[in-house]
Amino acid sequence: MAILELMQINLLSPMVLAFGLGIIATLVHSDLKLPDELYTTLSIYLLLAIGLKGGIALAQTSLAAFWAPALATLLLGLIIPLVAYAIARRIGKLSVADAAALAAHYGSVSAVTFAAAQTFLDTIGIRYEGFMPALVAILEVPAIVIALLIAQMAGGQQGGDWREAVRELLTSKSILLLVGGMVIGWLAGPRGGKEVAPLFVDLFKGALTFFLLELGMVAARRFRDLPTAGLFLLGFAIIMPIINGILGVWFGHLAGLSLGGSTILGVLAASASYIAAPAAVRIALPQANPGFYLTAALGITFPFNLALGLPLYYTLATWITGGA
Amino acid sequence: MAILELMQINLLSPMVLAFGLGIIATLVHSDLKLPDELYTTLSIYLLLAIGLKGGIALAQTSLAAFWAPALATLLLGLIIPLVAYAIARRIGKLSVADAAALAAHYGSVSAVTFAAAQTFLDTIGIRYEGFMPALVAILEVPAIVIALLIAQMAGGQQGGDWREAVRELLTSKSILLLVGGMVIGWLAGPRGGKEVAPLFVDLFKGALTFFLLELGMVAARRFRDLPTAGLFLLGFAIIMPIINGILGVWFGHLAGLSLGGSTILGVLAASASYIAAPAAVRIALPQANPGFYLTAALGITFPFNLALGLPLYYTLATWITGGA
Amino acid sequence: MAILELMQINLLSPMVLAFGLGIIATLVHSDLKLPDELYTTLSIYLLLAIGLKGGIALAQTSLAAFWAPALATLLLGLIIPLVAYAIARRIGKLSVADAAALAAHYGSVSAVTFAAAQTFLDTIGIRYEGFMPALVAILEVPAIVIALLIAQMAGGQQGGDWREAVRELLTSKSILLLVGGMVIGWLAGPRGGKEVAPLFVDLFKGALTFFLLELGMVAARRFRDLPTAGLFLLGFAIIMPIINGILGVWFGHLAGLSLGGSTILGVLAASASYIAAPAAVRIALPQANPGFYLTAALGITFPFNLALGLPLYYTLATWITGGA
Amino acid sequence: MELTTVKLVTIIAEAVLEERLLHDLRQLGARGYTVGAVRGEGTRGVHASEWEGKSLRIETLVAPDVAERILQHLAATYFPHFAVIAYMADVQVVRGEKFRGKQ
Amino acid sequence: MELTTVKLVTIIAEAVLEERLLHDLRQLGARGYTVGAVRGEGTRGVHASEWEGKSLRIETLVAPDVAERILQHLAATYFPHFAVIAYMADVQVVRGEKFRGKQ
Amino acid sequence: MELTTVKLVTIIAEAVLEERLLHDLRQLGARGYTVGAVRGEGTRGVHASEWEGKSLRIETLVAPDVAERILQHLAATYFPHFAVIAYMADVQVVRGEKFRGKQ
Ligand SMILES: Nc1ncnc2c1ncn2[C@@H]1O[C@H](COP(=O)(O)O)[C@@H](O)[C@H]1O
Ligand SMILES: Nc1ncnc2c1ncn2[C@@H]1O[C@H](COP(=O)(O)O)[C@@H](O)[C@H]1O
Ligand SMILES: Nc1ncnc2c1ncn2[C@@H]1O[C@H](COP(=O)(O)O)[C@@H](O)[C@H]1O
Ligand code: NA
Ligand code: NA
Ligand code: NA
Repeated sequence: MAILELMQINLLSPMVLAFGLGIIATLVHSDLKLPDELYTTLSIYLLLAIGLKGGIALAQTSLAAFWAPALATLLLGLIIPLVAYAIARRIGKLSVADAAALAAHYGSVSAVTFAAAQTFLDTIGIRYEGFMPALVAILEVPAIVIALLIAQMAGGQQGGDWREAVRELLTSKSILLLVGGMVIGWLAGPRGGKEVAPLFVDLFKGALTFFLLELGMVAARRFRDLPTAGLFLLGFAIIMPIINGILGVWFGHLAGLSLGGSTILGVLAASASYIAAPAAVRIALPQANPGFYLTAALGITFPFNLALGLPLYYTLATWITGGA
Repeated sequence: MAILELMQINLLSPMVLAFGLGIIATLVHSDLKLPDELYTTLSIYLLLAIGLKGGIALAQTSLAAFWAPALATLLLGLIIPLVAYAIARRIGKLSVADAAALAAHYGSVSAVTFAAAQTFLDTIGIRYEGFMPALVAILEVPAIVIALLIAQMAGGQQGGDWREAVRELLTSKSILLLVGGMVIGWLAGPRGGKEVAPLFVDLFKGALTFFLLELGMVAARRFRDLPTAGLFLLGFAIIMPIINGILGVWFGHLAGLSLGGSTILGVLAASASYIAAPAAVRIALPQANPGFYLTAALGITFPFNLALGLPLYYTLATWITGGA
Repeated sequence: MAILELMQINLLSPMVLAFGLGIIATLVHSDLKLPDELYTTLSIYLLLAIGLKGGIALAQTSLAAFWAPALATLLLGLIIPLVAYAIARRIGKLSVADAAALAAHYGSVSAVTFAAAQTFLDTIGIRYEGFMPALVAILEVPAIVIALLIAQMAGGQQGGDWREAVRELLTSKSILLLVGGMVIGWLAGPRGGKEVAPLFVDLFKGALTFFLLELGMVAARRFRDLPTAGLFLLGFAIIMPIINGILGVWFGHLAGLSLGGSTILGVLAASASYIAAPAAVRIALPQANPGFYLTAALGITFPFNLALGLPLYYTLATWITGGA
Repeated sequence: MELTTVKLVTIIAEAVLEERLLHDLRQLGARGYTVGAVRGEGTRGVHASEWEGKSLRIETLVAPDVAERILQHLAATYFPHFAVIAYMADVQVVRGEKFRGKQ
Repeated sequence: MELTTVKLVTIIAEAVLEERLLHDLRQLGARGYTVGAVRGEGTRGVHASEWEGKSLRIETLVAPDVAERILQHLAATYFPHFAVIAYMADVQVVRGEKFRGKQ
Repeated sequence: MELTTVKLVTIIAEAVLEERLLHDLRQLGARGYTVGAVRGEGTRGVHASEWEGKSLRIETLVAPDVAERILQHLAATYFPHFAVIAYMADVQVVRGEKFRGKQ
């Protein structure tokens, strides 16, 4: 399929349209407001469902093919924050704390972008490896730790507590639910999985749509900070994901992933964390400006990846992998 | 089917029974209490689901047949508040503000009553036009604006801000979700719709049942104000919907709607708003007594329509349309 | 099947694994926290769904076979609190209030344990009578009343109000939803039931899994009180359910229940209430130590029954009923 | 603008007590109340509310004598066995009669 | 440590008023606010918020003159038709200028 | 009835700080606390809590010296980089020793 057709399929999917509706709701100052508890519930559900499905798939997969992609993912988690930090410091002239904060966000990963990528590939009928959720878990933490270490070494940390931040990272709800869900899925296997499939599989796309409605509203609230963010941040939040996406697809291909798997690793690399990273950065780098990293990750990169990135990284993957 | 049989089918549906259970829970002072956030979540879900289903249906329908019913609905939105206001002032001797408040509520529409009507027709196997949710959106706002204008002209508005109220109406969550859902459904079409159907279609009746449990509790809390409401309000809250229901069925028939479609337009006309109207009236007509309009709309008319109105308007529609 | 195989099936079910994940989340001090509103919503959903399914089953069952199991259940509700109280006073040397509080909890019943038992039997393909939810309702209240009466007579009640507690018990949300759901299911019958089945039947196991995640976290928070609870409580919380489980299976067999039905009555007898009983005891016996009865019921007995009790009582039932 | 000083009594209590506390407040002369949901920890160990939802934070504006009566009643009735604390402070309101009048 | 006394104004109001109240507070000189969700009962009967979610509990730390202006404005604008009450009290803060400075 | 005056310290803080603040309070001598969920706006711009759930409203009843120590500690540790405000006031309680005793 041509990229324009892919774009159209993606933009007209219920989940992207719901995200758009959320943006509109905020722009017209609607009184629509999803309860915080619904947001929390949906995010717990999505993480657990991603993990469960991955675990069930793992139970049916040979793990021989797993080590190379796992290593590739780990490497991405080390390289991306270094690149992102260097760009933010050199080109963006940001403070150590702000640059490290951006590095943490862009090195880590957004589980919802991952879910959207799965849904997109399902829609266009492209298969991918069952162990991809394990890669989400692998990519989530290292980049954040690297970024905090950079800040520590560069002296950008005052008042923060990076050990505490790392401890909280490893027990954070996204890791716990993702890894926990995978273990449950793996142990319960297809039979146990079938019992909970009506909730965790059948409803997944609908729940994602609902969640994106809320995320559209959250992202749009970030828009009002765009004017003060400056041109560098705008460029960074669009070009960085593209660079990372190419890196991810390429590493995935080298590690033997399929077309679908390479696309997803590209999406993972391109995505910016907005759950684990903000919490960790707030604790370890309190002097970094949240208006900065949240606006970039949630206000620019997330909508970009969701609307344009998915078909883009897939198209890149067809080129790089030769369509295999 | 005879009306008694229809009544029985309706009264023994899970949704009406759940409403009854909610009433009982309140009357026996049970500690059952649904979280506010669940109520909010369910109402967002129902509005979005109604819109989505309507939009998907629209995508498959010719719009040629749409303009006449749309016009008929708009006319209902102009006529009903005038009639309701006149009755409330002349016969009920209510103050300008209270009469205008009632006019706003009975001219507008209850989305849940609409959903119950769809479910009822589905159960007895009667088909209706796919664009009915669009009529819900068309009927929701005009009557409220008319009623506020009447109050403005009759000098019943003090301290209120009707311009503000109208602006908030147009961006209110019910309009946004209904219209937004329709646009999403229309753009995503049947293919996109199928992806989210397990959440937005399959669960609809169950969610409606859950919601009616809560609404039964809310309605029953209004019962304690019945003694102070007076005979006029009791009569108004039962006779006004019947008049409006006949008007709605008749207009629907004239506009070329099917038996099912005419029934639903009758139900829409008969129903009284309890989401959009109370919020707008509270802002624009603060001196109107909420104990009055909420008791009428939620404590009397809603239960009446749900339990007896649905089969009644359907039977009326078989007479008026000649069963076609 | 051998008991070890049954244990394995049970321990590897998604619901037991989710409970384990909840325990781990608390032990590693994860920031995972399910919203209170989700907990409330799920518990309302589960009670209503249990009732509904039971009611629909009742509508298709002859009630001739019902009176004997009902009577047996009522007898269990009278005997168990007396036994539990005597053990707690004589052997445990507990105060009147603490002993009566334990008697109330172990005489009453845990609806979630019941749901887990149903799910377990479904998984291993054992059928049970449709009216079992009615037995849950029958077993819930009497034991609590008996226990409060014992405390009243033994002078253990100071400042409490047992009449108030009993009134609140009879209108408590668990009774209301269970009995209300059964009446709805019975009146609506299989046709009405089919309409709401996607929510109340298909999603049941998934919702139970989600709920057990939360309950694992709650139970684990009770663990920190274990050291202060003492050896007696630990023994009581494991041996009492086994005694009660044997009694329940035996009574069920005598009353003519099937293998599955006897297993479930055993589970009901073995389970300890943690919704109705704590609320009633807190009001009627405020001087009883909640750290005591909550730790026993929720921190020890519930995990024990969920992980080991289900296959145990089933195995006992195969012996006692001769596998019929 | 004429300001009057009334007493603001704040009560933190476990949720099971809601109906009884509000009933007591009305009996003792309070003409209104506001309730919020909180959680907390004190010197007592576990309380029943810990796992069954939130605790209550009840505020009521009353005349000084009513405030004293409320504190006294709470101390006598609920402090021994329930997780309840209460405190009061002076606050200024515009229309004092709304809060101080007899019911 | 240097402590300054500022006024804490607390407003209980039905939820439909949120946007307008916060707008008014800013206009009258408040430089921040904190909002919680509550429910309650007073002398008025039903209010619209009763069935449509919670009421608001708004707190704002302001200079004494701003506090008086706020109470006066609320009494004039909202007390007649809306379920609104408000009260103020003295509190001590560490850095007074944050709350008292002009906007 | 014997009334004692103690200090009520109220802290509004972003949610990520919960564990640390409660730990600090206990260290500084508080023997209990009550936490509610709020949202708000101040002079600082965005804070992380804005999109990730609510902020905290922490109340603790303590002896005057403990109150001062708490305010001082918060001002030094959290005011520079975090969205935190705090204030204290006098309140009367029935049994003062519950709140004032050493831990
Ligand atoms: N010193 C305190 N400051 C604020 N709230 C307290 C304090 N002590 C107790 N509380 C509250 O009162 C409840 C019961 O306290 P206790 O009876 O001491 O366990 C706790 O859950 C807290 O919400
Ligand atoms: N005496 C009072 N103490 C505390 N809150 C009150 C009091 N009176 C009224 N309120 C609150 O203000 C709201 C409106 O009160 P009212 O206008 O009297 O109906 C109520 O819902 C309560 O939340
Ligand atoms: N003047 C004020 N009155 C009440 N709450 C305030 C005030 N200023 C700040 N806050 C609260 O403190 C939080 C942090 O404020 P700031 O650090 O000024 O952004 C806000 O989100 C508000 O909840
Ligand atoms: Na990334
Ligand atoms: Na109408
Ligand atoms: Na039992």
